[in-house]
Amino acid sequence: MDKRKVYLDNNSTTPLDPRVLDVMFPFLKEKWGNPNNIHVWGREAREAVETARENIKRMINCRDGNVYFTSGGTESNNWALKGIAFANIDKGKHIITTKIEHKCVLNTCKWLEKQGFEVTYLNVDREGFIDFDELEDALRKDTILVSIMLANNEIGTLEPVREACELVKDKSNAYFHTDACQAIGKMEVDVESLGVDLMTISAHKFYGPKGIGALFIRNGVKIDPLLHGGGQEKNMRSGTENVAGIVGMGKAAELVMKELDADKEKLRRFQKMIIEEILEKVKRTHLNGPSDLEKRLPGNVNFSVEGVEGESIVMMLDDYGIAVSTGSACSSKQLIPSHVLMAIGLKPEVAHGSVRISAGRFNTDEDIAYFLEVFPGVISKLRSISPLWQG
Amino acid sequence: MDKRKVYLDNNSTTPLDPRVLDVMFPFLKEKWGNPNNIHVWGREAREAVETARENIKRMINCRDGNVYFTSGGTESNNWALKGIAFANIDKGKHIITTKIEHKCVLNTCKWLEKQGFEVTYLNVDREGFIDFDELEDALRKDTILVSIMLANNEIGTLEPVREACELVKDKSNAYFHTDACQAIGKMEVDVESLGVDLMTISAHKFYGPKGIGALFIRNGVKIDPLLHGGGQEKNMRSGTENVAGIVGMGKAAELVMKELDADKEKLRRFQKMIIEEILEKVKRTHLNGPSDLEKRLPGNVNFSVEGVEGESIVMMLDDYGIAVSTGSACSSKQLIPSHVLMAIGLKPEVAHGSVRISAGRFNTDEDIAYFLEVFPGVISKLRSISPLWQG
Amino acid sequence: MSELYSEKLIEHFRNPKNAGEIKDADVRVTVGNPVCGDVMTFTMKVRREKDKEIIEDIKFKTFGCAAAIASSDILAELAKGKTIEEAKTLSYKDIVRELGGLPPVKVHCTQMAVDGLKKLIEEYERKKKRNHC
Amino acid sequence: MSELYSEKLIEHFRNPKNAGEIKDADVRVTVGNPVCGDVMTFTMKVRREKDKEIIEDIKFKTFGCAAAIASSDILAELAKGKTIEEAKTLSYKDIVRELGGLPPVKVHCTQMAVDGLKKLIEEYERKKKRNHC
Ligand SMILES: Cc1ncc(COP(=O)(O)O)c(C=O)c1O
Ligand SMILES: Cc1ncc(COP(=O)(O)O)c(C=O)c1O
Repeated sequence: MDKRKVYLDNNSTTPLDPRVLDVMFPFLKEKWGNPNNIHVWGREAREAVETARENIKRMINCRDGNVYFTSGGTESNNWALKGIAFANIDKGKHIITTKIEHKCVLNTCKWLEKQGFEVTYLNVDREGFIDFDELEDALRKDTILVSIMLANNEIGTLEPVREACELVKDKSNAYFHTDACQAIGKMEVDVESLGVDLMTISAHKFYGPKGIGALFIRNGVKIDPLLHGGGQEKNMRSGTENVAGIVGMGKAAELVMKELDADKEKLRRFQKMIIEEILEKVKRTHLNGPSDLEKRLPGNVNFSVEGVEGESIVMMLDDYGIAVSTGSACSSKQLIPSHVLMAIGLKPEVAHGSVRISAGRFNTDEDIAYFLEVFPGVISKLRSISPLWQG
Repeated sequence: MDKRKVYLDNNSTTPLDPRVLDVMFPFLKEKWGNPNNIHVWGREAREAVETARENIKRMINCRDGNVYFTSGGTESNNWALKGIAFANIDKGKHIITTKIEHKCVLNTCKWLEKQGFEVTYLNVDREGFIDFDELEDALRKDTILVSIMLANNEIGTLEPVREACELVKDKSNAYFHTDACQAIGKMEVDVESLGVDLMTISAHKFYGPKGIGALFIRNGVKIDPLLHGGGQEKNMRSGTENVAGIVGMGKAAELVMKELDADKEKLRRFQKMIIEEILEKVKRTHLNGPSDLEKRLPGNVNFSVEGVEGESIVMMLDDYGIAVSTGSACSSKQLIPSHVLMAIGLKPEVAHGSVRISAGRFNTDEDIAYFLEVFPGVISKLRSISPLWQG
Repeated sequence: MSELYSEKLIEHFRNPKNAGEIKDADVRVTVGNPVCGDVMTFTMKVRREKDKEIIEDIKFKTFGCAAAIASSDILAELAKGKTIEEAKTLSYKDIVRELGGLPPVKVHCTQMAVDGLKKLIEEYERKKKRNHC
Repeated sequence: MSELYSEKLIEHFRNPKNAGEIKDADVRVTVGNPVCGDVMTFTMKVRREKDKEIIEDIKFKTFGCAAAIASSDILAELAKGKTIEEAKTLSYKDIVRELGGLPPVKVHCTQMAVDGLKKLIEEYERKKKRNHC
């Protein structure tokens, strides 16, 4: 008997849409040419790559710039930060970001600090929002880049990027970068209305393949490549193109353009059901991130459950075929609570009990019902063997 | 009627082996989990990634180090050079490489020079070989890295990496890196016998997918990551793993271990046939690269054909369904002759007439016969409209 | 060493046999700290047989990851039936072996369980001495 | 602008109609340089009709990439039948248009063909003047 399987970890990675696989397949099977070649194998690959690029540009309404393919969100973020930093040293060495960025932004900043750059990490409030006054105060003459994410991957906070970008443009000459990995596919993302100079995209967060992403760069932005070499991607990002991945990402973008409205409505509905029912049924459980769902990434839910540790929740749900995530991660000495949960002011012991439930395009009403049925029992069981729980 | 298609551009990219696609397919269709997750979707992905890694380690006889997955040869080379450079500044800022490395090594070096590093570019002789005396003279107290490729991608020169590495280890404290992109799958590559500290691999050169590669790093080597972030690949290379790509690369490695001997024998045979027959049939045509085939990458052939330009040869062969490459590349002002052909001392006008023919696993005797039948006529036709040819 | 949890670990985590509290325990100890993410409490009952002191039962309650819970359970299983002197020789390696390997980042969980046992025994011997005096 | 060669360009490259030399040409010129990778020679025959000078034929020989060869062929085609005065107004844009677009890095090839035509006309007019004197 096959166990029921319910995947609610779409903020971690999304299933590959079967329609995406269909268009990728020929580029793995017979059209494996290198787009840099001028013979027919190369030309058919080149055409496919450029068609995909056009789809992605359309999805984000890119009119004054280009998108360059990378190996994913991590590379795009590393590129944006290091590329701007090294290319604009003459203008300054100060960067501003937030305390709740993805590790690939934060650890890149840490490395840049070792190279002599200075980084300001903005605080966030209890729901994860930055403060405009603090941002304005942080801006300096030598600020070359501000990087603020569009949607937080753990607690779903939608940062006011458009307003932040306006403020930065108004008060400084810094470039503005946003990490839109989580937002794409779950809400409208329009680089013209946001006004950003650079934006990171990752295909496997919107039903495309893993190992492929892109960086949007506005015309006129001064940036060094991160990968130097043969001159692919107009000399901005070298390396033989991952053609099948690019084609898949292009198709995924096309599907987002078609289906975003329906997807979004569904994710909002599931999100609301989960939040309302769990908060009611499982006592001493708290919602992390915005409670106003209009300011929260559709489909994302994050709870702190008192008395139990997050990984144990994940592992116990796994026994029921349900996939979710936790912000609690083991290091070699101790459990490290999520830096995001710490930044919104949770106590470590509460942060340890966090669990993220994230719905996606392929979830059904039955999936949510099954989750809601199983979850309370799992928490009871874990609390019954917890020394921190006096039921 | 389908036109006959003969792909002889395997040094540019290789066909994806159908057996590789077979094992990748499930990781695109249903096993799309993120290997960083502890639930069952994550665990099945993690297992597949680690199995692939073991295959790759076995293929290169990695016993004292690890291989880390990257997005391809370009990233691995960028990582090796920049990672060593930034991590070892305290020991020195001098790097040695050769004039015939792939652009992703040379352009990375150019960028490092802008950051204050000093690079020595070794000369090569008319067949593309480095000179040991020149290497020894170039070594300095502050040399931190020597990077010399195993097999040149244009003219097939097999550099004496083992001996060069021995010399470097003997006379200095520098790390030794080799770019083995072209060698893997076409000849034995053993990091223990070579003695290198770092080695670059790219899957799409040995019948694996594009957009995936690896860097071998020996234990104890001090290197910075190039992509910082979530801590994947033991914190050496962050980013959600390209699981399907990794699985494909692992399978490709397995096939290399099984079939290398047969592949190599065949490539040597085809290589010999092409060289002998064309040199005889097409007058004023010259072989570039080593004439001793034992010192040449199996399957690689490179000719300079007097009186005609390389791209026009490629395009005319394309009309016959034959794919080859040229070292001649158009820039916005003029044709740029290959830096490799210039380094071996060709005159620009001769370098412009270069064509690379590279056989691979899937070529047949019929393919080679067809090529040999078509090629002389194509050259005659182009020479007949060339002002530089007085037939 | 494996990067993944073994089946055995997962089984001990999902269906621990020694979870709970011994009501009439001889000793009760707590190790770890909620701030660091792992807390284990152990209760132990000892019986005397001739001149031997045998661990009759150990139960645990654990707040922590799957490895921490499984380690607690395995520890109890390994210690039960052993004499106090025998139990003193148990090391985290015995737990790792019993679990059939463990991701390196999780080894500290087994150490914490062993620390719990050590503390149980110390506490037991301290009490015994007090009672003797 | 397209990143790829158009079908039209490829057709002109593969089956150029104007390749070769006019044996009894009025003028013959060479542009480009083998070191830079493109050399084009053109021969041209002009006929007088009333007071007009009409380009009766142009042929080329080209060493260069497909774009250079196709551009030479198109140039000849565009110039043929035009008067010298009309031919003077031809620009590289006409060739690009006729080819149905061109990768940006190849635009210099069309310019070289136009330079060839310019040189043909200059040479023709220089000769004419000399003959008149
Ligand atoms: C907000 C955010 N940024 C960046 C990344 C990294 O993207 P990738 O996994 O494609 O490297 C992720 C997901 O992992 C993410 O959620
Ligand atoms: C010798 C050599 N090094 C590096 C590369 C770059 O590898 P990739 O195309 O995977 O980035 C190539 C091929 O493109 C190569 O031939």
